[in-house]
Amino acid sequence: MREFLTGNYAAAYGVKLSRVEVVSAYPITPQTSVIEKISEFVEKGELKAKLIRVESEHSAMAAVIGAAFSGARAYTATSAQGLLYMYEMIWWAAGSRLPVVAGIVTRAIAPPWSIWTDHSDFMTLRDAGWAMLFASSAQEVLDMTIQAFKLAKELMLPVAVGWDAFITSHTAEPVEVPPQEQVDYFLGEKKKSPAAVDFENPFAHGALAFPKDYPKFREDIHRTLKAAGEVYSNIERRYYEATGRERYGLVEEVFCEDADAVMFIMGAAAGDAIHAAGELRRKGLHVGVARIRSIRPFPRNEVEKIARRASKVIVFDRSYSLGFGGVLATEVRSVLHEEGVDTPVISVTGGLGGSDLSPEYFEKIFLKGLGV
Amino acid sequence: MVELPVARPSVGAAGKTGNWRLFKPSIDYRKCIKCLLCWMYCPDGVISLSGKGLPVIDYEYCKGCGICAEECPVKAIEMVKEVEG
Amino acid sequence: MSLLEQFPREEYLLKGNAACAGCGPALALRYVLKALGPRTVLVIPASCSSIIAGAYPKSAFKVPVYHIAFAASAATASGLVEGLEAQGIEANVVVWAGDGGTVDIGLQGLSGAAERNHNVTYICYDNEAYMNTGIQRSGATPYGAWTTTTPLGNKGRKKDLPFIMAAHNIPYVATASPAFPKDLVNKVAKAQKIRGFKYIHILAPCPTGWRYDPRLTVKIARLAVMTGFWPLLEIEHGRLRLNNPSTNLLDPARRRPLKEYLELQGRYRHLSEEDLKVLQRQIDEQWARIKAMLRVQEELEDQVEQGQGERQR
Amino acid sequence: MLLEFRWHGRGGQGVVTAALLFARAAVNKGLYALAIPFFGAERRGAPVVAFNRISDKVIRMRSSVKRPDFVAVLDPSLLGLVDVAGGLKLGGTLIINGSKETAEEFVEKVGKRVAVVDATGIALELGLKLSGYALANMPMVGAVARVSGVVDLDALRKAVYDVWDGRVADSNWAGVERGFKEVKIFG
Repeated sequence: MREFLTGNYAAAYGVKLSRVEVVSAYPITPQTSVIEKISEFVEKGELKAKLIRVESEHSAMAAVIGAAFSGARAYTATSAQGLLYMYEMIWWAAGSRLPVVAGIVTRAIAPPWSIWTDHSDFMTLRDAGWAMLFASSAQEVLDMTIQAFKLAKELMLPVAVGWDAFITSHTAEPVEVPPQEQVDYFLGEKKKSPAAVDFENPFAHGALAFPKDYPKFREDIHRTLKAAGEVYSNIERRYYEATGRERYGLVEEVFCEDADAVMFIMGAAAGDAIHAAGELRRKGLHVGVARIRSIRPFPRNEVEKIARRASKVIVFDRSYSLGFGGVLATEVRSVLHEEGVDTPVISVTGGLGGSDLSPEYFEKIFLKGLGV
Repeated sequence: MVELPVARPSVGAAGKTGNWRLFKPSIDYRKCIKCLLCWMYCPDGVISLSGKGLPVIDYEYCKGCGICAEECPVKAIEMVKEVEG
Repeated sequence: MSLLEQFPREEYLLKGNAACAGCGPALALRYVLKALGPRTVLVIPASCSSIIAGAYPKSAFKVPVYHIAFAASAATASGLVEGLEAQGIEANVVVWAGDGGTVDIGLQGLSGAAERNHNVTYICYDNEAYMNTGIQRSGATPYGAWTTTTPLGNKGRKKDLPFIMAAHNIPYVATASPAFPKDLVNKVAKAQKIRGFKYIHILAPCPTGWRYDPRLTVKIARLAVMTGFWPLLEIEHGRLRLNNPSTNLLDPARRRPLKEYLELQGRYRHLSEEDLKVLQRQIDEQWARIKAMLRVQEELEDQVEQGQGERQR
Repeated sequence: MLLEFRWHGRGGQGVVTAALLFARAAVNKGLYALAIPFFGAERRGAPVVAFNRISDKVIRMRSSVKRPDFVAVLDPSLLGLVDVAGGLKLGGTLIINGSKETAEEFVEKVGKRVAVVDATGIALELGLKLSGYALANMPMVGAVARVSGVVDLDALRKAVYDVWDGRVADSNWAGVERGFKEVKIFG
């Protein structure tokens, strides 16, 4: 069914269709309308979930962890300060191998206060053992949220689905909402999680591990996430088979095949970059956009392949590793170095704190990158 | 297979804790009135009951805290020094 | 009733665990688990009990346990109980947390969970300092007590968490002591039957941190009650009641001299006469407050009764 | 085809609702539409904007609209405060909640095509009010639809009844319909 939804409402529809059993959250702009819509679904009886209106984000993630330990399908959403406040629990969820899903409506980190988008908050998840997907439209928020529950279960790891504050979260657009039966078919029968509480064969989850035992748990998460690209691709394929929705892969490539300069970019601004690339192509310039949809697993193969074909790589970051540089650029460079690809990489950081990124802006970057 | 950080219930999760002991509780069964207070107050649950209802101490795990001796109403339990070797 | 009838033989805290010899919290937990039985899941934040549990791959608990970060136990239990309910699984969800994890870092989450009234029993085992990290002062450390961060004696006053929890209007609040196992087990069993958020606070002596011979754990726990330092009480649906033997201690003359309790513990060794008076005054105030509360409660109940009588006429 | 719209109003006047409703109507016509609110920390009364992009193809551009084809002004008091004509395309139209005089004055000043509708008057007549504000947004949606020619009355009607029901839907629909019918173009 075609609905007209904001990104946040699309997330709520994704949660509803995934038959989530426990939702726990604390309000923060711009995440709030995700939870408001879910509350509406729950109160109207359209979603049979327990909604825990906690007193902090730390508790929101803790409650979701508890719910996942009970074996229930659990969801939360947050932004910026909220994500930072739940950070301790973020690691706990991954270390416990609990398949929770969190929506991250990206927002700049204070101070100074900002409620607008950038990706600094989302990027703090990189080292924490989470799978990290990023959407660029309301449609994708819905699709990815549903896919995330499957991915979480298959990896036995938490999954974050990110999307930009306001630009995606509050922008409304036509969204294809798949019928419940299709989503049910896609997600399949709920099986008992091996990490869930067991009264017949009790175990203690997360007990002290001495140095001889600790590393194997971390190594297993590392291994699992590194190999997760194929898992996600399979999930996307199965989602396509179930619903007929589009497939993009870990990187969506637009005009990349014959591009001299390719821009790697993540999030809603990719739309403006694609528009800019289209305009430049009309003027005879060969530029392309590679929209990164997954940070963990990092699309190593795709990045390598795309960069090898191009003569110039531009990496656009909406966040910094402060004192070092663009986060995505660092990862792209690292992959290219490891794979022996010597295409020059230009790092550009912009759009911080919601500063507007127009097609004109991206045209300039492309031209600079091409040396025109 | 997921490497889950889960630990299974086991006696001796911290090893044979009997070797922590400096003093060892010794029950004088002639004095014992089977009140079971020693069993009740043992923090380690190392006292079990024999078929005759007498308290029996599991020295493999008794840490020798002496609560049983302290709480025994008829002073039937004595703490004796562990002999070396 | 014989002891064996009251205390099931089954041990759920397994021997050979990593508790110190004479551990008050371990003793209390042994009772708690006997009262609750196997269909119980413990949520344990950072605390001595994370260590008592032993190390991977072995666990000293014969029930399921979720080890969680310091501040997160109440919220984790909230999610756990709601998740179980959502799936139609019945079990006792119990938080087993130390005083630091309860009165300090966990208080925000605890308050939230209590206000939401999840069907959880939260038990604080209070050994009056951060014992696991090596005896640092907590909000539950009493006045005058030595800790490694109050080398000259604590100047603060023990935070009165049972009454703070009672102010949340949860269905059940109780205090308990491992020296009175029957009372403790009864309270846990009662809490188990009440739906909603239950809070039980157990004063659990720690030989390592309180500086005493481990054989004295029960004796000291008993003296804490008999001197009036630690009143045994319960607040059921808002109604306060003292439990034996504290029932008799409203009369100061029936209380044992505080000194008997303090002099057994190295952490009070340096206490001056002046300090002793301060501590005694705090205890007297505590009892005066309990007395006043009981009186007001009775008056209110009379008024309500009369009011109902009048309406009936 | 890509048409871009900018809506001006004050916090609480339903600018975002107008953009949402208009986009829904466009979707009902089989078009692709985005309703983009520019969210600030705005409070009631502060000047606010929202945008629409409407096309026959999927639109991926999500930045704020800088070169609108149409600008709607929900509150005439903003005319002197905000550069409502800023970036308006050559041949673009301003649709203003106001009188014939306002329009004539404005045509002279900005040299653009201007349309007016007495949206506040219509709203008050129909009792369209929320928390003390006359909701000029409904007649304005009708007016913008008519002037832009993007959506017809059927598409608008469906949009209104998809979002609201009962009496609220009826009176909102009456507002939209009257705005559609009463808007006049000058210059």
